[in-house]
Amino acid sequence: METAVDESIRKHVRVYVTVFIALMALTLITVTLSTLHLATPVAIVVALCIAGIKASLVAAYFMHLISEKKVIVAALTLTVVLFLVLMVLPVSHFADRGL
Amino acid sequence: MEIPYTVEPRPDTGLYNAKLGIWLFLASEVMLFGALFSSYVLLRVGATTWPHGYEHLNIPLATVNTVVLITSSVTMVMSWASLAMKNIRRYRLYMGATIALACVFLVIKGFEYAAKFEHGLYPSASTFMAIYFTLTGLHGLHIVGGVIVNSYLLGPGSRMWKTDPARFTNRVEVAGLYWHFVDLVWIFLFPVLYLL
Amino acid sequence: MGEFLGLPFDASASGPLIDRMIILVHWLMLVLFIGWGSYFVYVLFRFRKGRNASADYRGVRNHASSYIEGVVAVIEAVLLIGFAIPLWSMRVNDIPPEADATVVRIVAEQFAWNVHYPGPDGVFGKSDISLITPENPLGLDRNDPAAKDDIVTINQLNLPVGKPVIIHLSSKDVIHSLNLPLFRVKQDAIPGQSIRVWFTPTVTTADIQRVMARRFPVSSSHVPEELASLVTLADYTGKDGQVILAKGSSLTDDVLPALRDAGIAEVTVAPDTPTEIACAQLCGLGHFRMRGFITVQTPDEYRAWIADQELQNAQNAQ
Amino acid sequence: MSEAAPGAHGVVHTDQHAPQGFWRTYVFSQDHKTIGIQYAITALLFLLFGFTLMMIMRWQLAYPGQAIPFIGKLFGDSRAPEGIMLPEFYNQLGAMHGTIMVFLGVVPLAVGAFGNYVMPLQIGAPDMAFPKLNMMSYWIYFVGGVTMLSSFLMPGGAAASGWTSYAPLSVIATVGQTVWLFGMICLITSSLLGSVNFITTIFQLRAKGLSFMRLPFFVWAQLVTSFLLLLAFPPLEAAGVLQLMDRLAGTSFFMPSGLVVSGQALANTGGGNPLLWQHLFWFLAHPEVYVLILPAMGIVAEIIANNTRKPLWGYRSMVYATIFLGFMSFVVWAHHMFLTGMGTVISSFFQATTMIISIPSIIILTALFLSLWGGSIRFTTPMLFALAFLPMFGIGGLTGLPLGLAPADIHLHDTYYVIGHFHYVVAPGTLFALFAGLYYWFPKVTGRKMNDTLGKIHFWLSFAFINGVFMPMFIQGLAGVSRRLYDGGAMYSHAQGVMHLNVFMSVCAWCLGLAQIPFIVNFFWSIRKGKKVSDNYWDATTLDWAATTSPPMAHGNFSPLPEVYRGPYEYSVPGNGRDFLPQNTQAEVH
Ligand code: HEA
Ligand code: HEA
Ligand code: CUA
Ligand SMILES: [Cu+2]
Repeated sequence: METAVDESIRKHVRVYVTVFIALMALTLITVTLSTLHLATPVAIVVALCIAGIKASLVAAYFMHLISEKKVIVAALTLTVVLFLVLMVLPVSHFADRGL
Repeated sequence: MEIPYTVEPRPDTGLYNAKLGIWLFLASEVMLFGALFSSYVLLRVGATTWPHGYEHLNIPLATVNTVVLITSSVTMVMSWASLAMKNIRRYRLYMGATIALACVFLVIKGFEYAAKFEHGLYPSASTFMAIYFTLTGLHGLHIVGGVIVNSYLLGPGSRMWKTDPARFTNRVEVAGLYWHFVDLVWIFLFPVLYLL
Repeated sequence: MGEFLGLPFDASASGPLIDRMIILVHWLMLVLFIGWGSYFVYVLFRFRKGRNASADYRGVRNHASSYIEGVVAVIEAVLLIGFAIPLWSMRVNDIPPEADATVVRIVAEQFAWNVHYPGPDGVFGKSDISLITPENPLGLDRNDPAAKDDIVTINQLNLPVGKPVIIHLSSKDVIHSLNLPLFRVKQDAIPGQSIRVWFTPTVTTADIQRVMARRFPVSSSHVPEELASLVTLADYTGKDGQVILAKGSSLTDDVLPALRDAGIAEVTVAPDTPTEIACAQLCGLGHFRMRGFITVQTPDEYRAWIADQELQNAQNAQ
Repeated sequence: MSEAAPGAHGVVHTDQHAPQGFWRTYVFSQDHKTIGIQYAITALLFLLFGFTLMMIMRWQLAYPGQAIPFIGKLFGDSRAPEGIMLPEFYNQLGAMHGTIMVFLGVVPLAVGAFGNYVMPLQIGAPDMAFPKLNMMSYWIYFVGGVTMLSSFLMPGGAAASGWTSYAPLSVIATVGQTVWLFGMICLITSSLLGSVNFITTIFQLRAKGLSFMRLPFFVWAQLVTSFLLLLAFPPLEAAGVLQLMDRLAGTSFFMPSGLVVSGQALANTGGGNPLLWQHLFWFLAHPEVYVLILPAMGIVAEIIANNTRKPLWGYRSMVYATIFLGFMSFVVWAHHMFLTGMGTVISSFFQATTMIISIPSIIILTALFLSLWGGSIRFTTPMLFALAFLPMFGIGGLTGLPLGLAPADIHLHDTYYVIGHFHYVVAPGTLFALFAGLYYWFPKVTGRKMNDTLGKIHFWLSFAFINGVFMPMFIQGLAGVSRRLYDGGAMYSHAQGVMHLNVFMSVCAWCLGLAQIPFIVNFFWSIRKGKKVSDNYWDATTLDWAATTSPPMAHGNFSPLPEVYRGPYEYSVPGNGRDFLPQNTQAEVH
């Protein structure tokens, strides 16, 4: 029993190291891409995609979200939806102001 | 009467109290930073001109800081894993590293701020500077909070390892969740402020 | 229903449409209120403990309420899609061409309304905040050729009747709200933005005054309070030809005997300035007195007013 | 109130805590009941204070420019020279009335007090999940409240830009606004900690057998409310930080370029947007209004079930409606901003969501109305307040509809119609529900009941006068009278026809104040002298009534923890001897 736990933790540790390497690589990529001075819209999409991937890695593996309980996943889903509402707030502001 | 489920998970939710609590708190943090990001977008879209981050900010320093913070996230999760493997010494090592890295982050941030101030770039200089200082400042405060909590868990708080190891491990896990979140915010701040 | 709700006089073309919207919703509200209210009173009476000693575990068994809810939802949808959205779209999108309209700029400030007419050339002169002085609250650059004929007034908006008005609304300092209650127009004035509002005045201010006039029998000894703010629309003269109560003054208790002596039986009084600009957004300590005036005139009167303003401009320039 | 020391009422403690000192027991207590009582007392005092501010304002509205009698001279020359209120002071009173009533009065009473005291009992929990955090919530609230009050003493006085604090007015305001912002940040923090605690408690500490569909409706209301607080408050906190930066660090988040204030160009960089504040403010403040109403609905539901002696009709639909309402409340915020220059597409969206959100309210209200049918209605004091809630909320809610339709809002926006609308929901609505709750749970807290005669006097007088204050507001609003006017509109000719109502409304407001005397007397008298009653005075079914009366002031509400066998409102179950079946009785019904 004891060793089973240890074994699973060790497996975790291996995952952490892999994720760490991935995060470093992605950081390198996003910084390098930024030196290319891509057109702003492209740059935004690319940078946010990379950040999104990095953030998902952190959340999924470091924060164990990938194996987290239903309650938490549900609460976070709600939060993400409302976060998206916040993100469209500027859209709702500029969309069709009859200026 | 003791409060149940402080250590062992409640069967139907599968969670101990603090775990749910910290996730809810993080949900509110998502909305806090979400609102600030949303303000950033609204101001940027509405602005006639907006500087590229690299024109004003120091990308190499920020890249180093990104590396530092990501590393501290790894050491944080390793400190928890060490506890889960009942190795308090290794826990101390990793936790100490986490705190040290956080301090490195703050010091580098301090240099960055100082350089800006030297050039007369205060928050009032432009909307870009305003949002830069507000976002990084608030993030910095979160780091400071994390350092305080982690130092407690490294120092006086670790006495609990003797009396109630399971609960202590939970505490470290919860502190870790917070710490990863602070890292996660930076992962977005970095490109948004510096690279775009 | 409109009467019952006490909506103010309608002085613009879109006013009745807005009133209709308000009235329609209030019908819905009234029906719901009376319906549920009667049910409520009945139930309290019918199922009080004294009459119904033991309760029924299940209570209502049918699903009539679901239908009522459905009907309310449908009515709300009809109000929204059939009336509210088209009307809003008409108010904010169907702005008439500027060529066919009276175009003015209004810049709100603590605590006044600066009105800016482009003058005969139809072009607003440039303005610059560095030129702002107490005499030149808009910072209008009088050296700009387009500004030469511009007319600037404070708290006074003259408009010709029957022609659409387009207002470019903005603010110098904080948020204000241009409120023209009789025209059913309200629009926030937001610093940093210029927002267009439009409406078509349909009645002149003088006509509104006549409609709102109240007759007061001189035989009473006391002028009631609600008449105190009203003014006469004409001179009242005594037998000797002397003016007892001049046009535009308000009635007071002490002139009543003189009026009686002059054999005048009734005095007609009306609001002095029925068409006003009010500020509807808290803007500081003077919010309550940020009052302007609108004078809707016949086209001829309006032209005369413009000409008069031009004359004054020319005099000031010398 | 604090008579119930540990061990009183002969309760036997299985887990007796070591006796704790005065400070730990009564001041820095971690017990949810003590904290609930602390919240209740503090919030009631704030309510009284907020109301007093309004009673002073109503003098100026009724008799503009006349010296305030008796107390006028006390305010000093900077507020009311010769006892005549200055416009600045009027604006301070208005902003502080709104802020205090909403953030320091009603929410702390509805959530902090009732939620804290009743919710853990109703779910059969020994305490809140995080007792220390609970204590911190209260104290941070307290500090926030004191900060708010202290702003009256600042140079230039308290915040005066309305409870909405619209920028740029609030950014160029005097230092009182900074204090307001610090106070708000405390209150927000307190609410966030509180809501984390509430949600965790409800998910984690429910008694055995207490599934979600067996939760009393009050608990559901608290749960949804907590989610609203948790997720809607942070954007206001963000906005508060930005406004603080604008005020203290010279940034221009809410300040566009080219501002000229009293003839002077402002020395700010510009580039900000004043409407950003409004978006963030209303992103909180619309959910906030449902924070004001949901706990009230929860209280009313409990009391109606108990006093009709039958189950709530449509419990499930009420629960689903509440969840839906909570969710929708995040997507209607811009209906407060129709007149900021919105085009057709976006305004249509927000009008539609506003109409949609009225449906769940209608469902909840309908369920409560239908619950009365077939009941055996007892007109107890709490029931009177709960019943009055229904039509009063009805009026408030129905008058929300014209405001939600943008073209009608053109005429009604920022008039007294809006003031009437929301006061009907918060004052004779929520406030009445809170009174109902106070009368209802008083026996649980003190072991004594409040006097019925005084209670009924309190009810009927309050009912009459509160309508006298708010009903004429609709008339004034329809006539087009703006709100927040120092002289109540006396300057404007369009307001002349309805100005005379001001005196009537003010007199009603002052009488409403007097009508609270029976309540205050009753409240304090009953704590010491009220009639002693049994544990389950109202013959109720929920677990709060299974706990011993005045549950001891230490951790531990039940010994042992209860187990639940049935739904929350099993009243008048056919075949059962008594007309109520508590959730924790095992007895089978045939
Ligand atoms: C508890 C608080 C609360 C509640 C519940 C509501 C509920 C609603 N509110 Fe209100 N509102 C406020 C508090 C509240 N509001 C406040 C404080 C403001 C002003 C803020 C400020 O500017 O300072 C405001 C302002 C406000 C505005 C902005 C007005 C303006 O500034 O121009 C709007 C516009 O859409 C609106 C709409 C609504 C709607 C559609 C509902 C709906 O949810 C209502 C749904 C309910 C019903 C439809 C009732 C159903 C009842 C029956 C069917 C039964 C009837 C039976 C009998 C009467 C016997 N509200
Ligand atoms: C929850 C919110 C709430 C509540 C309950 C109230 C309650 C009341 N409000 Fe207020 N009000 C607001 C929120 C609220 N208000 C807001 C947000 C504004 C807008 C502010 C702005 O413009 O920015 C406003 C504005 C406002 C105005 C408009 C001012 C203006 O525009 O210039 C008026 C005018 O009459 C008014 C009146 C009243 C009255 C008479 C009550 C009465 O109903 C009060 C009744 C109170 C009691 C009956 C007290 C009960 C307490 C006790 C009995 C204590 C007992 C104590 C112990 C036992 C210890 N309010
Ligand atoms: Cu300008 Cu109010
Ligand atoms: Cu709202």
